[in-house]
Amino acid sequence: MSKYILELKNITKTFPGVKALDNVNFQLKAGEIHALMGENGAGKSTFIKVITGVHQPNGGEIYLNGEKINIKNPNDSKDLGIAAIYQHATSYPHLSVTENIFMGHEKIDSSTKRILWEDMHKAAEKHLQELGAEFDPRRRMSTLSVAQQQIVEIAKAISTNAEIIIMDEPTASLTKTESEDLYRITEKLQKIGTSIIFISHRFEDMYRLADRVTVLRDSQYIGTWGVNEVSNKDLIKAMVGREINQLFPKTEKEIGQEIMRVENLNRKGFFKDISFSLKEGEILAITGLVGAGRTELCESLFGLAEYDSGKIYFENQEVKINEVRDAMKLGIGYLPEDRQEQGLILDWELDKNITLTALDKISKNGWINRKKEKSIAKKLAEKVNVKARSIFDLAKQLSGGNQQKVVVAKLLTSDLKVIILDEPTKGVDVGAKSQIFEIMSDLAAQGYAIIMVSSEMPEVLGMGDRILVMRNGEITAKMNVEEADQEKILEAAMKEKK
Amino acid sequence: MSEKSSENKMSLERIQQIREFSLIGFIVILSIFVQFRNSNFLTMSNIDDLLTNTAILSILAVGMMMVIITRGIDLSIGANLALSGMLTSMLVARYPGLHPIAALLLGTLIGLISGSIIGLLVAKFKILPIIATLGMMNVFRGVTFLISGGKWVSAYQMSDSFKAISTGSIFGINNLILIAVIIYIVFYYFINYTRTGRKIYAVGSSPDSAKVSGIDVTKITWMVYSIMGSLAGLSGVLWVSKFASAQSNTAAGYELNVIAACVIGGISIAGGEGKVTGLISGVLLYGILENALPMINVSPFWQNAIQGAVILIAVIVSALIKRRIGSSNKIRRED
Amino acid sequence: QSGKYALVVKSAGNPFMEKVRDGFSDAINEVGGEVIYKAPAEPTVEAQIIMIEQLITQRVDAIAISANDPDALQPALQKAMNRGIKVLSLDSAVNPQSRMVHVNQADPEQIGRVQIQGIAEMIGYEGQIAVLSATSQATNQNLWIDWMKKELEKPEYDNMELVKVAYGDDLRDKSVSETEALLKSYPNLKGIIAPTTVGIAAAGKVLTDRDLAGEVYLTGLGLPSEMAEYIKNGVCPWMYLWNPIDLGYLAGQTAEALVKEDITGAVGESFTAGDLGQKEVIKAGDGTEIMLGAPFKFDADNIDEWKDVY
Amino acid sequence: MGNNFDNEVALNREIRAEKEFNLKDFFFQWEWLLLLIFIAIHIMNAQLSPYYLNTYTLLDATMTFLDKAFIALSMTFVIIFGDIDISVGSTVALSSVIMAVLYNAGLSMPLAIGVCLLVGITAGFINGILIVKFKELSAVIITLSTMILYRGIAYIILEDQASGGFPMWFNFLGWGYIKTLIPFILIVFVVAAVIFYLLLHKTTFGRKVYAIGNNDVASLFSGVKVDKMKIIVFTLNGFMAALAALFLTSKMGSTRPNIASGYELDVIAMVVLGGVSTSGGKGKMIGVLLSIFIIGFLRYGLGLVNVPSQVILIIIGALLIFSVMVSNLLYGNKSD
Ligand SMILES: Nc1ncnc2c1ncn2[C@@H]1O[C@H](COP(=O)(O)OP(=O)(O)OP(=O)(O)O)[C@@H](O)[C@H]1O
Ligand SMILES: Nc1ncnc2c1ncn2[C@@H]1O[C@H](COP(=O)(O)OP(=O)(O)OP(=O)(O)O)[C@@H](O)[C@H]1O
Ligand SMILES: [Mg+2]
Ligand SMILES: [Mg+2]
Repeated sequence: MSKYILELKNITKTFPGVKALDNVNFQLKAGEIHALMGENGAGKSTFIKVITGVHQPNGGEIYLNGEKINIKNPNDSKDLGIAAIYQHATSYPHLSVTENIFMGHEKIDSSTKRILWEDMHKAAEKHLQELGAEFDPRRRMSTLSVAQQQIVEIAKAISTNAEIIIMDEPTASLTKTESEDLYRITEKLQKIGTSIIFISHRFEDMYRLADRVTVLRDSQYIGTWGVNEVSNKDLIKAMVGREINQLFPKTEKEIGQEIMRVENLNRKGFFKDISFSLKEGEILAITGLVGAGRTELCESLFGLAEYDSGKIYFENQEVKINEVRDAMKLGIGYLPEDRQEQGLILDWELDKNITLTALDKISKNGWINRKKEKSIAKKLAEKVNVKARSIFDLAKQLSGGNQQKVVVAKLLTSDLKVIILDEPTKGVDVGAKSQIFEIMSDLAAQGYAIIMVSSEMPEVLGMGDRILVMRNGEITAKMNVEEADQEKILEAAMKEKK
Repeated sequence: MSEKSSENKMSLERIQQIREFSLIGFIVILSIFVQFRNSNFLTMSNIDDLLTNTAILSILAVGMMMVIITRGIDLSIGANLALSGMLTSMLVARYPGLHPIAALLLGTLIGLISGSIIGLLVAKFKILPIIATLGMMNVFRGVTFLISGGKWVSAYQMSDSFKAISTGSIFGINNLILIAVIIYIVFYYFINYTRTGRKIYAVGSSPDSAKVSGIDVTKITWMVYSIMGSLAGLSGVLWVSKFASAQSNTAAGYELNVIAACVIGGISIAGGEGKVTGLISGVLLYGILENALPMINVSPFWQNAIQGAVILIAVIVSALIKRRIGSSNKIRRED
Repeated sequence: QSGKYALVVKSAGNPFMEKVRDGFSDAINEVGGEVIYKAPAEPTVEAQIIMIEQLITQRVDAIAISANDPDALQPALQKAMNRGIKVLSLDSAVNPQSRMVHVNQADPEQIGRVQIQGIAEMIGYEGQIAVLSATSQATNQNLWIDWMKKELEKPEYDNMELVKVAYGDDLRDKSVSETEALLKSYPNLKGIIAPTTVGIAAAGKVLTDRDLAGEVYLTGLGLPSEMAEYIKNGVCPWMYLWNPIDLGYLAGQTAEALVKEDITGAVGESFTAGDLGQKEVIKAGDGTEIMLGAPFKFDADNIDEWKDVY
Repeated sequence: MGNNFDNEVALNREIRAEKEFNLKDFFFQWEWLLLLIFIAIHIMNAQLSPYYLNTYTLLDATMTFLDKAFIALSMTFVIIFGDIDISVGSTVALSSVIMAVLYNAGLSMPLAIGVCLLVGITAGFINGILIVKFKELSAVIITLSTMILYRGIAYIILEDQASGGFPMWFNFLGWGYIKTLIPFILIVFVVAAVIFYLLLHKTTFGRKVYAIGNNDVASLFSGVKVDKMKIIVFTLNGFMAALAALFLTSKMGSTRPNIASGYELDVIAMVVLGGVSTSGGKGKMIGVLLSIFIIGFLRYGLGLVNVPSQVILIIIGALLIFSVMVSNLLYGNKSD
């Protein structure tokens, strides 16, 4: 009857003080893959939560197969054949993978209502295999890596046999190869008739998968295009509202003296024999597949986890980094991988978040000077260009990209020499990404040495001066950016040893 | 690859099993030690006493386990138990003909009502469990004082059939043990093999996730406190029947014993974690301590300290074992 | 002449104390005074201190207290006495510095000795006996147990042996497991003395459940209502307690006498305690007391008339 | 945030750094509600008892609850961590018993007091170390064990005995007045309250406590020494318990192993009614102070008109629930 399987008209959703969706329209054709794009905070996640019944819209209508429907809670949408993979993991860390996949729609014996565990484990194993994952479904969710957890989320959506699957930034924590797996699965789903809404900040994803793309900006519907009908430049302009000339703004700079040197660093079970050196003004990109041990390396460099053996030299002096304070005293800053869990105190105002790393600076004999605190916070928030009303906004009110900028601002409170950035652009929109890169280049030009962990090839090639590739806890290649290309890096990242 | 996955397969279940084994090992060592000091310890009759005396604690512990899994706590169970025990026994004193089953149901019902009030406060009004149950503990206790008017209900006022609830036996097994076993079987099945049971874990493991995946967190929370209340009510009847006396300060502070048994049994206060099998060993260890200390002639002044030390050692040892397994598991992943 | 007379007891919800209160009220009502009854929810001395402060603020004329600790109330009660309030203790005494006089339900020596005499008679002066007490730091109980031990030194008890003093902490569950442990650890046990109401009832229950009537005997101090069942079924042929109504009445009369300044609590004084007749202040340790009388013996013949009273 | 941003000039946007005064936000605070309850209780008490509204009575009343209140000050820090310490009652008993025993063994009183405080510090320090070393165990279970253990040690030391006979001047702590009017304990408490207020709200120490309570991982990543902070706070809590022990012991003139039982729940109730959430990260010292005086005066006032203690129990329980319920309804539950 209708040519759209799902249609939303004039959806409006306000949160106290925030209008997250303003008269948004959207149409999903049966069997298509539809990309939803837009800046951080544009309202994408809110939009899908309206579809799945997590949020109730303040106005507007939803039609499924031409019929007006009313989705009051997540169960309704599940019953209607809609499944979603949310942006922030919705897993149960204490439970097994199987249970995470089947929670709420467990396989039960039709007469006794008894849960059939063995059947479920088998089915889960099958779903995981389809996704190219090798881990056992009896494992506890919390023992999985971020990427593995993401795969479980996907398996969860598939297991409901939904007609419409919504994926909110599923590739954000995946590397290239894993993303490929995901593409394959998505296409397979499309082939059997599933309609898919796909949210991503990666253009790559969109071009590879989507048939059509809808853009939201500042809570408003901007437009829908066929992916092949619209130019990259126009799309960016639609999303950001301005033109971005340079995504990787590498400025001229001077690479100075060696500031840090790592020799044969080992941590049993995580990484071994890591050696590299780092110079002032240099951006050292560390890449590799998920699970290569990059985060663990960073954590040891920052004193969060002890290394077993090896040496670290800082300004040609051997140093021992036992705890975070040691690293901070040396002038090392760390931007963690998970900004919500590790980087921010979500219930706090921006100013307190920003100054948490620099309490010594805003206090005298332990007494906090609020005036000084506010002025430092304001200065830094403006420096990284956070989109906020005031420094008293709560961190949790910001969108992902802006939250990331606040974490960057936290780093800048200290007198740093070395900055370690772990996946700094994960889940960050193009606009914010370019700003973060701009800040990075700026810092490098000012003489800061930067270690950037990233799984994104263009980023690594675009921003890095030198590139380290890790595989299974070891460095498998070191190269200058001039001599690097995608193939070389991939080969080193996937090289089978033994 | 298959080798790797079979190794991984062990991780979740293995950790918990080994933890339980370590606790059981601890129990065995303790038992042997006590047996050495008093040869009456491992006799049938003493084991029977031990189980009978632990039955009520164990029933309460099942309820508490579910509450704790949802990240809650219930400090009101002692007061709830006293209230339903008192009301039921006052009724029994007035109507001696009351059938024991009716008394049990009545006590359970009173407990259910009390528990569902707490559930309402926690689930609907979002009052933190520790506050809601602390407040209601006072209220229940006060109400019990008031309705009893400071009087106790004594053995001679209770009908024989009522007292027989806890002294009687079927197939030579004391009713209390039997009731506890039935409750354990029912809840083992409920927790592990029904959807509602699994939702308890989901709510405790991540309330936010539960909410977005359509689990009615409010309902589950409410249910859990209502079950806890019902079990406390049932225990109230069993208690007054067992001791043939109802006082208004019955079981004061008993909630701490129950919580202690739960945590020894590996129920994590942070929620989401805990198994019935683990709980059984926790309850057993607690019961043995209560039973054994009087039997080995330690000075009464030492009993507290020994009990505290044993609990501390038990939880620390099991934490260390868990940690050991956890870390070797991680290293194993490397190759 | 009216006045405010306060009665502070160990804790709320204790039937014995409710009857003391009745007797106390009777005495005070005779002179048209006002009775203030205070019972803390938990039997702690901290709560009693607060209550005493509140009574001082209310400017009562007399405070009669059954103390949760003999010494810890001293500063509070001395403050009360400094403000002109007459202070006496009953049931469970405070130390002599904290009171003007103590109303003693029965002589501790007598209580201790009579229980040994009772159990000896029951078991035929031969065999092992044990004591099941309240908490290990209950002063009353400890004093009685000391007198029990002294009584046992007499030659007629040569064939009796006190094997253990166990503590049930006045908790039902603990008292039960302690009793069970006694029975198991001492299979030849002949008698149990439980000088505490919760303990004796718990022991009575255990002996009843195990059908040990006639094999292991029980006596001690208990509430008639709690013990009626076990006295009638023979587990506890008899036991002792004093009359709480009389105790309360005597305390009330004493309080009045103090307030009227008929007595000051010095040795040798005497006054008319209403229905109880002439009473004399006698020396007790460093302090003084007024004695109610001998403990009352409850047995199968008289228990029915008492079980509904308290 | 809406549409009021012009994206063309989005770069280097100005971010405000002055707080707008918002009347609604200002009055919409839990502490105001507490203040209302506080006033209501005084009005009620004054209506009920002719003895109540009187400087002496009011000042004297504070003597009845301030000993526990000392612990509430430091317990506030513990609960802001999202932890809990239920061993404080036992710590009071243990430090008091050791002090008394040592004094009676010939130690001078000032030294015995020093030892008392040291015992409290040690007990708290042990709690802290265990909590930091065994993170998987949660503070509840650890302090539950030490609660039983510490009291157990007190029993081993003093068995069924009381110990006392302190010098006269020691009496002053619990019973003394300054200028025959103001209780000494009140003055000490006010000083302590000011110190704790400043510590929590004006120093980096307090800031770090809040940070850890909100997100300990992020705090660690930001260079806060989480473990050290926890040990310090638990040690402080032990110290405050020992301080309370001094006042309580003085009040009783002697001590026993069973004193201060049930203190932990009273203290936790004070802190929680004060608006400090047991899930951590939230709460103000002012709220705790108000709640200390609310509960204290309510208890005292009802006791003054001889309301049976079981009824007081019900009232306190209902007040606890009612006030939290009102705050949830008024201010909404943050997590929802
Ligand atoms: N529960 C909530 N309460 C209040 N405001 C909210 C809530 N959820 C989202 N918002 C606000 O709504 C707006 C849209 O947020 P949303 O998460 O939908 O953005 P998004 O497009 O998914 O961004 P990103 O790409 O960073 O994920 C933001 O300003 C956000 O702060
Ligand atoms: N849940 C886990 N259980 C056991 N070991 C793990 C776990 N997660 C990570 N590891 C170990 O740590 C190593 C690195 O994992 P991690 O995924 O954090 O690496 P990474 O290179 O930082 O990847 P990412 O791209 O996700 O940041 C793994 O090879 C593995 O040995
Ligand atoms: Mg989003
Ligand atoms: Mg990583």
